[in-house]
Amino acid sequence: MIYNIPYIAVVCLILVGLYALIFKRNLIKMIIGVTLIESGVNLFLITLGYRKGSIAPIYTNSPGGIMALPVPQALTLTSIVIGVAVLALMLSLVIHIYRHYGTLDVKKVGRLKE
Amino acid sequence: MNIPNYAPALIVAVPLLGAFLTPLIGRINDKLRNIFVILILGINSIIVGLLAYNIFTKSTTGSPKIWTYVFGGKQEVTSPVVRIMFEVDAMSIFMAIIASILLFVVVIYSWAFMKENTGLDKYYTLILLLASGMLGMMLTGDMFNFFVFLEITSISSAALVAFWTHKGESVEAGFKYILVSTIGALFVLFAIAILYGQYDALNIAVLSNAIQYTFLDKVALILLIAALAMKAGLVPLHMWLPDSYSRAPATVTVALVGATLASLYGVLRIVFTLYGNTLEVITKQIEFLNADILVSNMIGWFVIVLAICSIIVGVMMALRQTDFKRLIAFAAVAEIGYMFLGIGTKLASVGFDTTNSIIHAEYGITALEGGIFHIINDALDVGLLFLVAGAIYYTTKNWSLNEMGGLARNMKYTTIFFAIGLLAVAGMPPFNGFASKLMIYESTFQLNPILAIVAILCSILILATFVKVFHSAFMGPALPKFKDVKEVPKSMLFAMGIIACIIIFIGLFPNIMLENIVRPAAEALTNNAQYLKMVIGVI
Amino acid sequence: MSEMSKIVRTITAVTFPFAMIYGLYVIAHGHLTPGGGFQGGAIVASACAMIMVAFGSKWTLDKIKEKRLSVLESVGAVAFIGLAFLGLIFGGVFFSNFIAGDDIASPLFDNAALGMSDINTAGVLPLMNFAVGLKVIVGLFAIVLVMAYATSSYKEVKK
Amino acid sequence: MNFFTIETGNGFWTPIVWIVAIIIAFLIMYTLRTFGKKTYNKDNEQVKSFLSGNPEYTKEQMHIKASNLYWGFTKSMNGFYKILKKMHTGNASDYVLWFVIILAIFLLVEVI
Repeated sequence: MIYNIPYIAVVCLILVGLYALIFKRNLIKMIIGVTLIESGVNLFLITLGYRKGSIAPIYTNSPGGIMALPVPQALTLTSIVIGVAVLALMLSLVIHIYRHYGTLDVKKVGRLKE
Repeated sequence: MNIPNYAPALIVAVPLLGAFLTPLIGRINDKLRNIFVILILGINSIIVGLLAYNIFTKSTTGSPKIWTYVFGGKQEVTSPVVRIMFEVDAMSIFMAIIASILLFVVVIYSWAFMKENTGLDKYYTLILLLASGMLGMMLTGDMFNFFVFLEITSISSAALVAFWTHKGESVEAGFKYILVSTIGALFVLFAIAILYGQYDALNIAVLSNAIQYTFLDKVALILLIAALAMKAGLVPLHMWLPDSYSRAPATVTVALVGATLASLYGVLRIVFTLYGNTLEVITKQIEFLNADILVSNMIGWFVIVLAICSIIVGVMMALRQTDFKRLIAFAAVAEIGYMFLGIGTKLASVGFDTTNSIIHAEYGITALEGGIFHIINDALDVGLLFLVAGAIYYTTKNWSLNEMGGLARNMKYTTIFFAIGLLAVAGMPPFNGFASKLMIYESTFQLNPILAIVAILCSILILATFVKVFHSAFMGPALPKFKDVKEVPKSMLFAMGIIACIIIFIGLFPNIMLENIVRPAAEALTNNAQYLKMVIGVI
Repeated sequence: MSEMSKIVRTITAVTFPFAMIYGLYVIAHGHLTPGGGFQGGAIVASACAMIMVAFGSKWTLDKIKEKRLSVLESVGAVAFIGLAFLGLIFGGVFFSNFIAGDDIASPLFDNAALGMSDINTAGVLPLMNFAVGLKVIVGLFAIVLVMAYATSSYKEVKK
Repeated sequence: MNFFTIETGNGFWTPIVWIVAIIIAFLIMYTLRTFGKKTYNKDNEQVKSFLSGNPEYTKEQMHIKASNLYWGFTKSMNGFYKILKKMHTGNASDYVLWFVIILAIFLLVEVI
């Protein structure tokens, strides 16, 4: 049971992120929602590679024993790098939106409709 | 050096190298930079062409070819589980041809269209990054790689959508686009993680061979299809599409059409290759119908319903728009519906015969061929229309159709190109849109006549929509405010001319296209056993 | 962003080299220990961001030209892709590790007891880490700098 | 090899037939045109529109604007357009909401 806690946390993080995206009206809070979903997915990837009592996958001077799977960690790192780029782009767009519209309310920002 | 052997890597690497060299060259001279970018994409198109020639000319045994390329190691594949591989079959290279045509046209068109903007170094860098992301999505054989290229595509295209930062609406459209595509991409990554956790593999062929269709696989399939359909712009997930298409520069919009179609390719790859072995084998009992139904039928009908929704909503919304580019964008939503209709019909056409064994109806293959054929036709037609819209923006500095009129008097060639695009996108014979739409109509008619009737009616409404545009923008009395309007520069005309020529060529010789390129692509998708055999040696 | 108090500035000036060296260490040991170009680059970039917070974005922009940052970023990226292309030319495969295995035994680092006397233990990997590190340092710092400048100039316009 | 004809399972499509038809239509049009009066003069009163003596409108007023075209069609489909208008709110949160809804429906279809 105790090893299922990370998976429960993953689902919670993703649901909280979706909640923030759908019900929060501030654009910055929506971006926080996106990062929450991202951390949930990253946590899921990391958890997949972990085994009970495993050590970090460094071969040099390793004490032996089972190691955590390094592939999900590499995947997570890539996903984090992408996440940084997305976050930077989103925030800079929000700065521009605030300059033009003078508001961060998602309902007032939605001028393109129909 | 034997170029086709290295082509899969070069197709992605050459634009990437070009992207990072562009700002360095841009410091020397602007013209030099433009020539450099055109050269890079030209070289890339030639490499794509070489690879395509090698793939489409069948080997001596007559079996379709699949090109594999392993990064950073020896070419002999011993265990594809831990390698990053590119697996290029006829379908991938078919999409790559479309993408390279669109991108090449875009950079030629940009020469004059974007001339008055500042920060063009970054613009060209992003265009080239978008190119490498799109082509990577199409050629990769690794699920995680697919996610990475998806994100590269969405980041660079969102930055391009918001390129005119002095316009509030452009920035808003860019924000919406990056929000939606990030959510989609994150759910794609989640699905990939589910698959990886179960089968310990990321390679598409290995996964396809191992997949069992457990409950988690179902969840992964749903996440993948929904997320990629959102990126492809299927109703009701299409709302970002008119926003970002209409407020981006016209060149960017044409490149975005390619990016959207790359997501569509993702749907095809996942449904027919990744889950190709399982969807048609597993049946399920429906209690109240008291019948066995194939899983692929369920997904097929779901896709068909959404596709019909896209066609109707896209057309009806397009009919009442007064914004030139927004109108074309809604028509593009409808066109995407036609492609999904073909795909859905193929999935729904699998059934049982009297001895209770699974059979593939022949019209299913026709539907898939029509859908795939429609991908290239839609890319060219909608691309041409967007370029015309850009040309009109270039001269009138306006997007609203209410402000236009009588432009045909001053812009003869643009008018001709618009007429070609209009007839082609509405599926009027003898242009290319008709051939593919006819295949879709005929095959869906055999599945369910109502679907075909709706599709034909909406195609007529598309014609009505564009006739409205033609009248209000090009016809009518010569307005005094457009007295001094001149024809657009030659580079823009040349770019539009390239697409128009290809449209007419495909329209007049549809069978050349169908026999040599579309049919192998459809065969590569449906013949999953061949794919597995060629990539990992499993029969 | 305006500059902060003298205490903050002094502390920043003292801690900056340590953060910098730690980040560069993470980059240089990327192929041996956890970390690598991106992680080390992020550490160095955050050290630079610390400078910017303490001394103000105006001051930092006076010292560093934004154009130069973008050129350095392109150089990092070109170096990375160029190394991959060199792998294609010398190793026969894109991204292949074409200088791995050719051990350059160095008398300077002759630490034979640990069995790690070779400089070249990972071929192109450290070089790629350097390229990525350069790109990440410059790229992240440029993002932070531009954002800080954009938001601060907005406030001044409002006033 | 057959360049033109597409076989679609039950039917076929040949662009050549269509082109021949277009050429014939053009020929008919041309012959009809040659029957016209050769002495037509462009530079006289005949080309002016007859408005019963009313003053001619300005060019802007004469041009039918895009929003006025298909007025009847949109009016008659008003009920449908109301639904579509409600769908397209332009609110970024709703875009994500639609995604979640489709995900949920798809899950129900697939799992049950």
